Amino acid sequence: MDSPSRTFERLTLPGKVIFTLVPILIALLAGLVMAIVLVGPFALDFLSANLPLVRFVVAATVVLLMTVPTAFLIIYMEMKVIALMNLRYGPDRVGPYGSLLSVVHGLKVLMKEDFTPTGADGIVFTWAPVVVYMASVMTLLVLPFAPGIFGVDMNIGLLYFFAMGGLGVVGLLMAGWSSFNKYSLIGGLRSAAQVVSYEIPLTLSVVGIVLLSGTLSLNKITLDQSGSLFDWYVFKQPLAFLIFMIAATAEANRTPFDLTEADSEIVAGFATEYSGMRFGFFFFAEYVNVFIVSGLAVALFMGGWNAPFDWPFPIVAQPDLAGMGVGLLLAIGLIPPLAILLLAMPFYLLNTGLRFWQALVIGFVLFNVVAVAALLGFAFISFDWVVGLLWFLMKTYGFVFLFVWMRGTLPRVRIDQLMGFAWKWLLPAALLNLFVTALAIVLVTTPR
Amino acid sequence: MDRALKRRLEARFGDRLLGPIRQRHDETEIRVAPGDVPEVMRALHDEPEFRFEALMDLCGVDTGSVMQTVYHLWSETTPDWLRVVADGLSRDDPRVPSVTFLWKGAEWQEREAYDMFGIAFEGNRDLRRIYMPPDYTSFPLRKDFFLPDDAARSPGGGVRHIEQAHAPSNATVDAQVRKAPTS
Amino acid sequence: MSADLTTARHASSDDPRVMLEEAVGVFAPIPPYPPRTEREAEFYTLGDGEMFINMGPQHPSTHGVLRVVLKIEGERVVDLDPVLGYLHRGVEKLCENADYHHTIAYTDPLEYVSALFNEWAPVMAFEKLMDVEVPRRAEYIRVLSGELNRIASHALFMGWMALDLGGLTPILWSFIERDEIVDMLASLTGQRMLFNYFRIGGVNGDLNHEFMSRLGAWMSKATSQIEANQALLNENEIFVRRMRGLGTLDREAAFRLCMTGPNIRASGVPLDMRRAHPYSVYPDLEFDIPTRQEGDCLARYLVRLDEVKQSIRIIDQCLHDMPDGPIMAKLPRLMRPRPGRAYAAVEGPRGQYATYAISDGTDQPFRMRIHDPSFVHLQAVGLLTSGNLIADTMAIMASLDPIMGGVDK
Amino acid sequence: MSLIPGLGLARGMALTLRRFFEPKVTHLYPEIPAEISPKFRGRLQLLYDEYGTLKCETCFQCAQACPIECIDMGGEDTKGRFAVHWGASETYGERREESALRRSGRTVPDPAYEHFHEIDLAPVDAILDEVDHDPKEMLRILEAIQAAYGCVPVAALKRVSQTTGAWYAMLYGTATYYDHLAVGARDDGGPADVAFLDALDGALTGRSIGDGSAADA
Repeated sequence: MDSPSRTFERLTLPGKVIFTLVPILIALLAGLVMAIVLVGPFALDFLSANLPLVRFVVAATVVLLMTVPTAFLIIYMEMKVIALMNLRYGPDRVGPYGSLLSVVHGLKVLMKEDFTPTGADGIVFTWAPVVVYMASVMTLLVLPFAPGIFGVDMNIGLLYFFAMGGLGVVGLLMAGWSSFNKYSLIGGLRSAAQVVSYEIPLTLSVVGIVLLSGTLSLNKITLDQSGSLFDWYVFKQPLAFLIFMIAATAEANRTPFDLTEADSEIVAGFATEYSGMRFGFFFFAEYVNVFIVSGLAVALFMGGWNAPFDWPFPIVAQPDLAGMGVGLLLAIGLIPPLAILLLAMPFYLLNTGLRFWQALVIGFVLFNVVAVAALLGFAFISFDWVVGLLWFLMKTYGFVFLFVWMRGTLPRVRIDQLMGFAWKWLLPAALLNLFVTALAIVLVTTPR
Repeated sequence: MDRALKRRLEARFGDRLLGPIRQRHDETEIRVAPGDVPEVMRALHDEPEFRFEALMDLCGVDTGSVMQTVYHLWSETTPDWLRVVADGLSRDDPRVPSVTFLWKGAEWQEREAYDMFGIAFEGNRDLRRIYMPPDYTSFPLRKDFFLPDDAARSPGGGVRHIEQAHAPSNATVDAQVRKAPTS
Repeated sequence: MSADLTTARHASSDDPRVMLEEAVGVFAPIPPYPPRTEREAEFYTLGDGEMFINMGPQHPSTHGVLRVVLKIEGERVVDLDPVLGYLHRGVEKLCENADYHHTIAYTDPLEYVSALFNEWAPVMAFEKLMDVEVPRRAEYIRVLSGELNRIASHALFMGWMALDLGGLTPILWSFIERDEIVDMLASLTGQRMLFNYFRIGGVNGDLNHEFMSRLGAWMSKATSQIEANQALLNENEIFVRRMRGLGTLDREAAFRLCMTGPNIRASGVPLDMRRAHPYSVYPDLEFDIPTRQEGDCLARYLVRLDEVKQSIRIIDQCLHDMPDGPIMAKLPRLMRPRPGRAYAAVEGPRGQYATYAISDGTDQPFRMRIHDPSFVHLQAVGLLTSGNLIADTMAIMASLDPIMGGVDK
Repeated sequence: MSLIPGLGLARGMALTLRRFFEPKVTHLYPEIPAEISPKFRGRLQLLYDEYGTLKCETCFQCAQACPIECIDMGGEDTKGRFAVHWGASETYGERREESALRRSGRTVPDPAYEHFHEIDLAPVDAILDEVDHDPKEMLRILEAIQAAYGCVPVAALKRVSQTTGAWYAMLYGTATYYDHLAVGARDDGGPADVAFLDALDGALTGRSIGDGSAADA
């Protein structure tokens, strides 16, 4: 007789996996069932009593998870777009058209040594990237992506947004101060001066919108712009839009205002001494900042998730699923096999070299593609938020492209020009815009 | 060759020149004593018949017996280069007045000549080594300097690191001092 | 920051902050020996609120391995002290130990951006020593390839200028421009960068079909391509505002600083060796010497752009006037010029490249002085920068266009 | 700068956007190898024939021609085959070991020849000037030297080698091959081996060799 260990060793690899996993899965499932039975009712009661909290936790998790692919996408976009403008090909080896290169970058950053330089203030040095990253992630919470798709509809959303955006400077200052490096120090101080200066025209430029819409909630401001294309605030507040874009570029530390990490002057600014995933956090935060600044511009000026024009052919598909009864079951059971067969047939008949099961696999893949497309189309037609999200992302990435495009074109400004521009030009212009807007509102709304 | 320039130079500096003015191709060469360099240079720079405004090159030369500093000047008044050679600096303690009072740009060239030949330019505010490390002791372009890794000259010595400091006045080194190449 | 980095070490040796700085082993720019000169003592003494910052030798925008110690007060540069020698190879000494032909291979990599001019000056000096008459065809080929190299060098200058000001794109467009020229020269000379093409008494090889076809294809589009690229910077408000009025040098100061080349021409002095001391076949060619009166960084940039157009004119004339004939003078195999001295200067893309050669009658030069314009121009950075901002240091340094290979020799 | 502020920036942005759609110029290197001009002087490689035999005959002509002595034929590659040592001129610029110098055909001050008498080289120079330092006239030069001195002194051979650029070994071989040329006969007596040992001793203790009179400069 073989001992149990010998028996296990004689199994194939899939056998071993199944043999190991099945008991574990059964145990976990049993535990889950037990947990649901025991604490389920209380948990449900608790959750239903605190729905806003649940919403917040879910939103925070989603937002935190969302930042990573967003940053990856924007990093790839930046590499590729600037490369194409430079008449290069850019990334083209990893993945289709090099699209996985930023993922590889992320992995590389994870694997690199994460060291603290001699003489640095360890605690501040370690927490600085976290502060920067959290500041940019927390701003995402109030961004209205689509009707009903937002973290929290705060009535002081805009204020919260700017407050959290300003918090990032603290992290940059911490990084600059704790790195024990003069380049980092200069970078940190530059970022403090720059962000604090540009915060003022940035905030003042949107006060006109607040006056027009009468609310600070980003969701309500977006709703206020629904209707036609000309309800967008960019047409009512063009000067404010210009000021906002310039100031937002400075807020996000992007070219031509990327003085905090001016590589030709102060090596990498506050990030000079950082390596590994700490640097990765700075890196991610920068690109998430680009995304949220673009998102804010869209929400405030470009109508948020509102479509620029009405869909000319209104299709309303509201299939009465419950009314179909047994037919639904039949449809679910019959349509997939029939469709797979139908899609597989041409390949099997036309290509004699193909076995039947191979044709079936092709058919299955094709069916999945078709089904997903159909589902998306159905969602697009029947749910508002899918359309809204699509429009929002399209506009936002349009702005991201604009930022990348500017980076590919413009040289950097000097620090005195930067500050002079903020205080001598942008601030008076923002005040003028605010004054004119207020005057117009008073003139229009005052009963004659 | 600009004969008129030669006449002008002879008329102006006749007694100060060491030896005759030589001319070859588009070059005119005068030799002066090191002490006369400031006056001669100022005259060449300021006086309207010369107006040698641009100092094109400044270098040191070790002839094996004496040191020289060589200045190449350019002027709009003549198509020739004017070469002023401050001749006869002693090899043990070469000293020559600096021309930085006329050309600020000569500062680094004088530093280079100091670094390579040990010529002290009196009046240069910043006369320190420019290429070699500060703790370097010898002057590489002198003719008694030998390449430390020159195995042909140092039997059994092998290849030494080129940055190794060594003093040419050292007794063991003296035996291998390289003389000026001759025909 | 844990330790106060703004403390000078000379201040007091028992200062705990200084001791900490030494204990953690952080590199301090203050030299560990007593000051050697008046100027060094003055520079390495900190005033109130000033600090040193050490830039290079591994800094992204010091054009090689230059180290600059900046004394700054906030963002303002009070003074700076360039430290050279990180790329010093002792080429002059090596040339004294090589025979006349071999020196060309040593002077070639001095300034790797415009290697042909580094060959041209010594070759001309040796020809003077030997009293060699260079065939006219060889002179035309030299001028042709030299002007091509000048355009390649200026193209790179434009890109670097923009890169030091933070623009990412122009450097890559410049490299496209340069690549075409460099490929062309590779088919003429056999190498892309360190050509080793000029010989005493002529050139290494005659024009060939591949070179001519590449040159023809490039000439047909060169002007339009260069002008298209310029639109990115010349009209850019950010670029122009940063460059205008920065680092201004007037005529007298330019002469005092021994400037040559485009840097002095930007101050209104039409000093160009090709006209001031005509050599080769330049007297027969028609071209203008572009000058500007302003003397600031923008003028230095624009003068170089204008020079590119003049170079294209010269190339055009060279192609039309190129005579037939030999490309090498008849020379003995081993050169032993009679004792004498020769000074030869050529106008390179950065200024005057000159060689002062002394022959003692042997087959090796007795003394070979190599004059490099970058070396002379780099010392102007300190004068032009003090009082400006850190970012201006880069702009001024880039506008003077030093190449560290030439500076350090 | 244009009159309208921001127009220059907009033109620049338009230019980059146009370049965004233009065809790219990057060489896709591993897929499409670079076009190398027939004149290109690249890395040196020794050729092997189809039987795997080295074609190089070790004639050292390449090493002699190399101006900075970056070619050293003494190398072997990782498979134990002969190879060319090559390197950047900067690294190999300082190669001045005697062997490297001699291989490259350069003049090497050699203590081993010191025991041969210093002779008046003026006749040699006259002969060389007559034939324009042409190494192809080797036999004529050597015969003339034989006629002038009554023998072919080694110092004269060295002189011929230095000035014509001919390899010393070739000269020595030529001179010793012909019976009518007497190489290295000494004027005054004394056993050559003793003098040789003296010279070797001098070389090993690092005695100075040069005949330094100052240059006229």
